[in-house]
Amino acid sequence: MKFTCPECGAEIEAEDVIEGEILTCPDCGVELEVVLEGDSYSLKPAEKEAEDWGE
Amino acid sequence: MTRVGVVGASGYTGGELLRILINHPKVEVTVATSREHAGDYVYRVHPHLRKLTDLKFVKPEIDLIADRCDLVFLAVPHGTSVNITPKLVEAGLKVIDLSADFRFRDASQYPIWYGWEHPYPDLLKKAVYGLPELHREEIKSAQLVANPGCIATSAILSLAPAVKHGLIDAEKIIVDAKIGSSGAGMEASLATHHPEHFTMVRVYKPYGHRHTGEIEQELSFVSGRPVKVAMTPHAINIVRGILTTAHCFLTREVKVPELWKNYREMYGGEPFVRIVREQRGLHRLPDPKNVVGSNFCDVGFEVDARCGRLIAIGALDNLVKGAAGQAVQNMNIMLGFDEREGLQLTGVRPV
Amino acid sequence: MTRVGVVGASGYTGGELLRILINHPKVEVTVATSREHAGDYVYRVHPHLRKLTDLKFVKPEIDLIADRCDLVFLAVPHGTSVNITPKLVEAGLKVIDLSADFRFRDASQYPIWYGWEHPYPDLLKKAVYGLPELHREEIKSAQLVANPGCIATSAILSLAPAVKHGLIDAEKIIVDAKIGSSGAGMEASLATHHPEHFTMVRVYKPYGHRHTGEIEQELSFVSGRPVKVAMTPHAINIVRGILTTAHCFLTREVKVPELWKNYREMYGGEPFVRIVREQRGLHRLPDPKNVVGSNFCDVGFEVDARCGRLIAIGALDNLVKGAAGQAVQNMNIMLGFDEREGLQLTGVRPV
Repeated sequence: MKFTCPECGAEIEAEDVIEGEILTCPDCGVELEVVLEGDSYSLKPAEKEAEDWGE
Repeated sequence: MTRVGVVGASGYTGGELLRILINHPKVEVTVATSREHAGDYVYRVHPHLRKLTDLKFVKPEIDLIADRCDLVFLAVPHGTSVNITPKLVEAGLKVIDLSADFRFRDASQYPIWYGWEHPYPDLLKKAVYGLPELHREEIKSAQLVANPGCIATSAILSLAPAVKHGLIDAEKIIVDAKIGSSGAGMEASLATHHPEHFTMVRVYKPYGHRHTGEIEQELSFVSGRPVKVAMTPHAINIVRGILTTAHCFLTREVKVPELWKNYREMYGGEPFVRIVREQRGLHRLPDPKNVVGSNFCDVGFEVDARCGRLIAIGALDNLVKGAAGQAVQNMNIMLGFDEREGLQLTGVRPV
Repeated sequence: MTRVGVVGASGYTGGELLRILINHPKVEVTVATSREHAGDYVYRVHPHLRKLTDLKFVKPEIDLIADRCDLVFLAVPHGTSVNITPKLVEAGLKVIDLSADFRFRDASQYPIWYGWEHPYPDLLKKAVYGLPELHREEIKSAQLVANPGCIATSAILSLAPAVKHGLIDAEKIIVDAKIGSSGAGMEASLATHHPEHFTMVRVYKPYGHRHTGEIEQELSFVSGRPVKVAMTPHAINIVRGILTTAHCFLTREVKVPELWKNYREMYGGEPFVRIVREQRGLHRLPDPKNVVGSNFCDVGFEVDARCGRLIAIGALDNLVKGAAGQAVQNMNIMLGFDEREGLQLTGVRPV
């Protein structure tokens, strides 16, 4: 299955995803939750933890 | 095997050329010149090359170079190359000049940025600016390639997509550059004296640095309209590495996905440019620490909507993508090799 | 292609293993484990590997590792490997353990140097100390190789020729070691906190450092008689690199040519040991700056006749010949490849 990252437009390939699964975008690293609408899957940004610059 | 030579092989750039070329499967280094070290093994000056090559330095003589080489890299100071390059070109060699002597398209730029009249304006017209991401086709058929400056490479690559799509005010581009000490070469001075340099954050040439002219030339080429750049370099406490932080003013509201599209369109297929803009962790934006020893230029961007500002960031290793690596990339293009040949250099981290 | 795995791939040593292995023509990295980063691309933790691999971390599960790998590197802390290694060996895998858990031949050493009883003394007997220059034949047929410590590697290699020929008092060997910060791994502490570490020259564990036991074990093996070593490490202001300065007392008058003969006899044919003792210039004796990023250990020596002292010096990159590079060298030997396969890493200088 092919998805497009809502944040940066990168192409994300993922076989047999399941609802609620978290995918990370290869280009921008945003965490995306697999959402099932009707019979088609789509991605929406998973809720972000607090601003973390690694400090 | 193509026979290649390095003129001025005893400096840091010369050493980096040797380091890359001795592992390049398609070329053989037949000549490495150094007036001062002629007759010595190269590893006497570049100890990391011991046991990897038994090449010796020779005196720089045009006939010897022309006789033993098909292609020559010039790693000599600005103002010296202009005396050698014409003879090598005349002798039919392909030349990649790492000095600034043939970088400008327009000879009138030399009095402005270098304070001298260019003695070979006609040869200058034949020279191609060696930034593959912008001039790949011209480089293929070029006999003389002028390798870009290190700061210029980082600034141009990080800004080109934004300039190309007219997203920023082309008259107000600020580039704040941070530079490692190896860019100044092997000649010692008080400024590079360890007790002085060690924890220094020193602004030098706050305006009018030579690379500014190149950045303007290439961004104007990308945008099709004149571009003005205000650049200030700082010497900081690293040896290899350049970080350029460009502060620009957006001409309209721009969202991050649009920037991704523009940057990916220009660099998605490029072997040596990586787009780095991450959501989490320590390594979100380009940082020279992540490219040291490799031929990558990492570019990244951020939108400061409150100030209508685009922040475009570039990071590279001034000796590799900023000099020797880019020169070998140009060589690969000129000789029809795969552009990544001999450049599969992973960054070495942490150092 | 041989399938290899890295257990504990998110640390500096794990990252260095990945950096070398992804460019190794004869192997394919099928598993890189990290409990904390499972599911993430490895370049999120090792940004220099972006665009060079799209490998992801997976959770460390024995069955998965055994199923997907023929050979496994363990880059986990001391005391953790001892729980994993036996199961992997049982599953029939070849294992290269970079921790200290299987380095000693004699189980009774563990209470002395590590303060715990070794739970698998029988497996310990089957393990081979992974220093190719001394144990190449045994490594060829080994299933479990214990990769040496970084300080130990430099001290052993720089002293072995002198010890082998009985030139020095085997009871009074002083090793004064200078160490880079990357040896301490990725875990932050006050000691590695930048404002503390930055210009530090800090003696730590002035005596009883764990690597001392290994140095004694191996030098006794070389000399055939028990050897006693007094080692003091210092944390200094570099990231990669180890310099060991051994001060020893000569048993008789020894001239430099004799030392050259002994060192060349032992290392002349070695691919990764270079003898460095020059008469002129800046680079006369080994210096970690000249090996960073490469798998070389440079060894050198000097005679202080007035004090009847031999000074034996070793320099290496603690992450390469001191860890990941040596581990890959051992892998090449175990799998019958050319020992230099994937290890033609030129040092990166200056950094």
